[in-house]
Amino acid sequence: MDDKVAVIGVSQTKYEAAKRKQDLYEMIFEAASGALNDAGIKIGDVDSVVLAAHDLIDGRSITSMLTATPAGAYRKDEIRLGEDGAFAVALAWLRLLSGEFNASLVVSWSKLSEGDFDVITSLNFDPMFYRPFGFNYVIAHALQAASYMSRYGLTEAQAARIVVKNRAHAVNNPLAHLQQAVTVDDVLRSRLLAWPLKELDLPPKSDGACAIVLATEERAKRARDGCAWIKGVGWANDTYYLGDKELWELPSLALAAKRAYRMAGIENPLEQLDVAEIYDISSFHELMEYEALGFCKPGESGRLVDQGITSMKGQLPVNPSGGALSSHPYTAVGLIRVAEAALQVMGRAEGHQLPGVTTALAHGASGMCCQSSCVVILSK
Amino acid sequence: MARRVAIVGTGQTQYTKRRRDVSAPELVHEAVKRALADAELTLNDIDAVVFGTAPESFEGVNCPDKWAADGAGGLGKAFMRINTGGATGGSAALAGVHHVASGVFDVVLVVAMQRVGQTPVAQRILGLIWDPIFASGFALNLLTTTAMGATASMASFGFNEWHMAKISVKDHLNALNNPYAHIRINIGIEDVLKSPVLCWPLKLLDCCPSSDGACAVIFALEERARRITRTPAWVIGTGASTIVFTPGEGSVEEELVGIAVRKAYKMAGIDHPRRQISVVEPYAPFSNAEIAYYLALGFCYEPAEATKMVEDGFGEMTGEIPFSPSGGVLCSNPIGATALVRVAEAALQIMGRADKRQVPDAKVALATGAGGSPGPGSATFVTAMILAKEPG
Amino acid sequence: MQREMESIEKTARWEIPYSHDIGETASRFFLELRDKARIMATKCPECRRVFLPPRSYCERCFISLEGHWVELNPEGTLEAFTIVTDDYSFSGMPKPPYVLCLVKLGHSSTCLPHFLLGVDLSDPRKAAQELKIGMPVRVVFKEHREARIDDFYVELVR
Amino acid sequence: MEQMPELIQMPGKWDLPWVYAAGEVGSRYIVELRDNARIVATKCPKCGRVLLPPRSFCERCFVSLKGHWVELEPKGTLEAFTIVTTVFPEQRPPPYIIGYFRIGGASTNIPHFLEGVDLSDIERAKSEIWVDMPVKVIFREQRVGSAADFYIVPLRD
Repeated sequence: MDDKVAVIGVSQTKYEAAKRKQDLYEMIFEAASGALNDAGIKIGDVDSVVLAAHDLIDGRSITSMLTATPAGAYRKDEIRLGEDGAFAVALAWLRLLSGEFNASLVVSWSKLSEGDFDVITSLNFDPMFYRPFGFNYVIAHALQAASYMSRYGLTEAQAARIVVKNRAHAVNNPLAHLQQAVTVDDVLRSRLLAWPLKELDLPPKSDGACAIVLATEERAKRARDGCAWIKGVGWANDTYYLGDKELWELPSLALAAKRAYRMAGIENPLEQLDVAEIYDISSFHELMEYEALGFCKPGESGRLVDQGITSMKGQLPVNPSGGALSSHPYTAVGLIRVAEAALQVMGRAEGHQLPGVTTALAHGASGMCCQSSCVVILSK
Repeated sequence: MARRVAIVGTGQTQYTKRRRDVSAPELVHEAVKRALADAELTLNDIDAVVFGTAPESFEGVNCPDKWAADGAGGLGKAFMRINTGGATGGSAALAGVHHVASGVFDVVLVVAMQRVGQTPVAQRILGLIWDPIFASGFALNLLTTTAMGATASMASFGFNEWHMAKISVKDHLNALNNPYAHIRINIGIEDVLKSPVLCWPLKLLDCCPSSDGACAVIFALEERARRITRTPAWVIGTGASTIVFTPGEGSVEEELVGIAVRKAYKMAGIDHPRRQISVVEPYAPFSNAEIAYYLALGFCYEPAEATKMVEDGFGEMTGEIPFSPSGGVLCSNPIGATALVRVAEAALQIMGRADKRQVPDAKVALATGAGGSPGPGSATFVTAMILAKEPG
Repeated sequence: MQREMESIEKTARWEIPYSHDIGETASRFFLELRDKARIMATKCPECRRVFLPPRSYCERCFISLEGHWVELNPEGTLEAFTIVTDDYSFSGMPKPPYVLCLVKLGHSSTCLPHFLLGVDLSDPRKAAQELKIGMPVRVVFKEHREARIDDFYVELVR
Repeated sequence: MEQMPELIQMPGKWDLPWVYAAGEVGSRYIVELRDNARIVATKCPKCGRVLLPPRSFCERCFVSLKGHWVELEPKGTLEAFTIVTTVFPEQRPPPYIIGYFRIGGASTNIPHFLEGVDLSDIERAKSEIWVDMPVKVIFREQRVGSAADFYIVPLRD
């Protein structure tokens, strides 16, 4: 998949708790029109629009009926996924490779201030066997985190160090929702929600939108501010019932990474990747993801974080933007990871730019407990 | 398209008011198993799965795709969920084509499912699709909105309730030949005209039912397709478009359907649709819709001509270009799957396997999908896919 | 319009009732539970895995499991747990703190979620340290059963 | 375990609260309506279309419309309609008329009920309303900050 499709423009809104001055549509328009500006192209140059949005997150029963046009879909060949935003990148990439399209907007958003996230995510669980027990985003991921902890003897303090790292990174990202650094103690002392997850182990609830422009080779080579080539994409789905899984593993991510790595020719990710932007569903999940992504062997993530290997100055910095633990417009998270990875590759991440980035990884996840994962590898 | 793609198998469930004997994942599984059997493939042959389902508020489970993924054969596969309202099945089919045409996947399963019987207030849910601030409180739902569109097109096309009834009678007659159809009743024009008025001019028999059902379609790369079946249905044209209008905003049907269909025609090399297309499976959930299609699909040039074509029986099984040999959306409507059913039925026509509803010598078939609904700032989605006996 | 415009909001509530069709396989499970106080699972004749909740198909072998029922011993092991300490105000939920767990019953290959009773939760963090994966648990059937998953409860075997 | 004695339905319920933000543009529309009994819309500086309800962007030209306000005359035409004769849950009892209206020369239509038509005889009512019929906006005395702070009636000479 060498140099066929590239990210040529990126735009994000500020992430914050509640955008009252913007309705959902204006927030989306800000990101979509911003991405076109960033790419130096006009809406007329776009022939594909791929969106990722969830009806229940948006509080609109077929949300794209109302949100497609602020995302640039008027009279375009547009499609909407009910997945995390990274999957929209995957589909846009397929569409561009098919030869039918030249330039695609990819847009995703959430305005979590408009609904009740805990109740909404409780409805992801089947009504017979799981919903009677009140599972939701927090509780399901707590169950998974606890299972991982007990499997490998990890400590809550090690997970807390992920929060400390990502929140410290967010200080340098002016778009981040939470921009205050925290300490291990802050995390450990924050309110216990569902053991072992405390308030600061989990992402905030954010409003925000992200858009990128993907283009085929010919157009990408003319891009004004450089581009980030897509070198590999992989996505995979795991089983639904939590009780069917080895909860301490993330098989969908391991499979997705394997596929993306094979395509991109990556054999040793820790050596070959310069930066990773991954969906830190919780602090514990970032650790689990290191293992699924092959940054270390199963159970060794604690060492990675203890040695600072994934901090800004480490061998493989993870989430220099601050990650989802700092900004969490739910559906858009994976697209933001792709956007941030692209910015790193293009050398345009400003305050949180890493030196000499050639190859970057981005990860998004859909469903509860990482049921589906998508991995995108970008390169100079 | 960078690579040739064909449909090599389809599977449908019996469409019915309510499937009490299966859960949502089991209903999906039923269609997938049938499609695999139809193509004589196993799950190991499938490289990726595209899943379609429309508003989760029908099922009562958020992200029902994740629940049903196991039944769809999605374990460990590349899997994604598409939702474009009523166009979902059509959009999912296009995504399936792009999966294969990209060169990344060889054989891709597309499956769409809907159950509408899980809540007694489906129509109220359909009232929640418009803008919550500016369009709520005015009793907007799909019936009222379609009825308003119908009065507007009656004014521009010059058709009346009799013309709508004639379309309905034709679709119901066709459905008698389709074992999967939900509504299988023999009716006459008087029956339609005398059925209860819901929102004038729409009467009960002008309207689609809500159905439970699932449909699966398998797409394959040329080399694989030729090995799987002797009668692949080649995808020769695709298109989609999203437009915004409010009811009464002029002759929008043409623009609405036109952009997607014209793109598909261009790709397929169709410049005389009336001569080149053998059969159409349109997304026409209300009896007024087919009349507008005659114009939008380029089968005539004036609105008044379309009305005349209804009188001449243009879309009947014995007419010039049969519309909805399956009985169409008027007789089976598993919402998020409906547009994929159009693709599956069009494929059956091309593969020569539509049994009693087969159009003789069908060479080129058009399937459309439509989702969303007009309203303030509100988008409508249209999909089009052209299938043919020859790869083109 | 120079002055700061007030921000208008509109509140709404979606209250939607459902009657979920759970299908023949799950119905069979719940009827056996209600009428005979038995926990039934399905078993894949190919890969031999035993599914609880029961499935009508094996998602790996992709074959029907119709008729392949096995009864499970109502005892098992604790496989995963969390202690919920925040109040999510779901209707019908116990007041926090409570233990939510995955248990493996009988010879099942998969786990079932349930509340875990019989744990001292006066100090949730301490309770978390004392609970160990692999601890034995047992099913206690309620007297009055309504064909629901909470027709029984799960408790630690002391 | 041979026959299936009964199929179970599991009851469920969604109860989802929402707080939708109207944003600056939507808020201004509502506030003008409520406080000044005025209907305002946004106008695209590029294509000249007037959008009602006002939007913060033009979906065709893809430019921001913030600050591009126009006031509309409170009268217009009926562009599409239906007479509802069936009961929809949580809606008013039938019969009633819903229409799409073009107000004050806007380029888009808004949904509303058409009041002031005698519906005691539906057949007669059908002949008394038509596409393009002139209508006028009547502002309610008590305005609460909602899109229904006015109603629409036929404009009779």
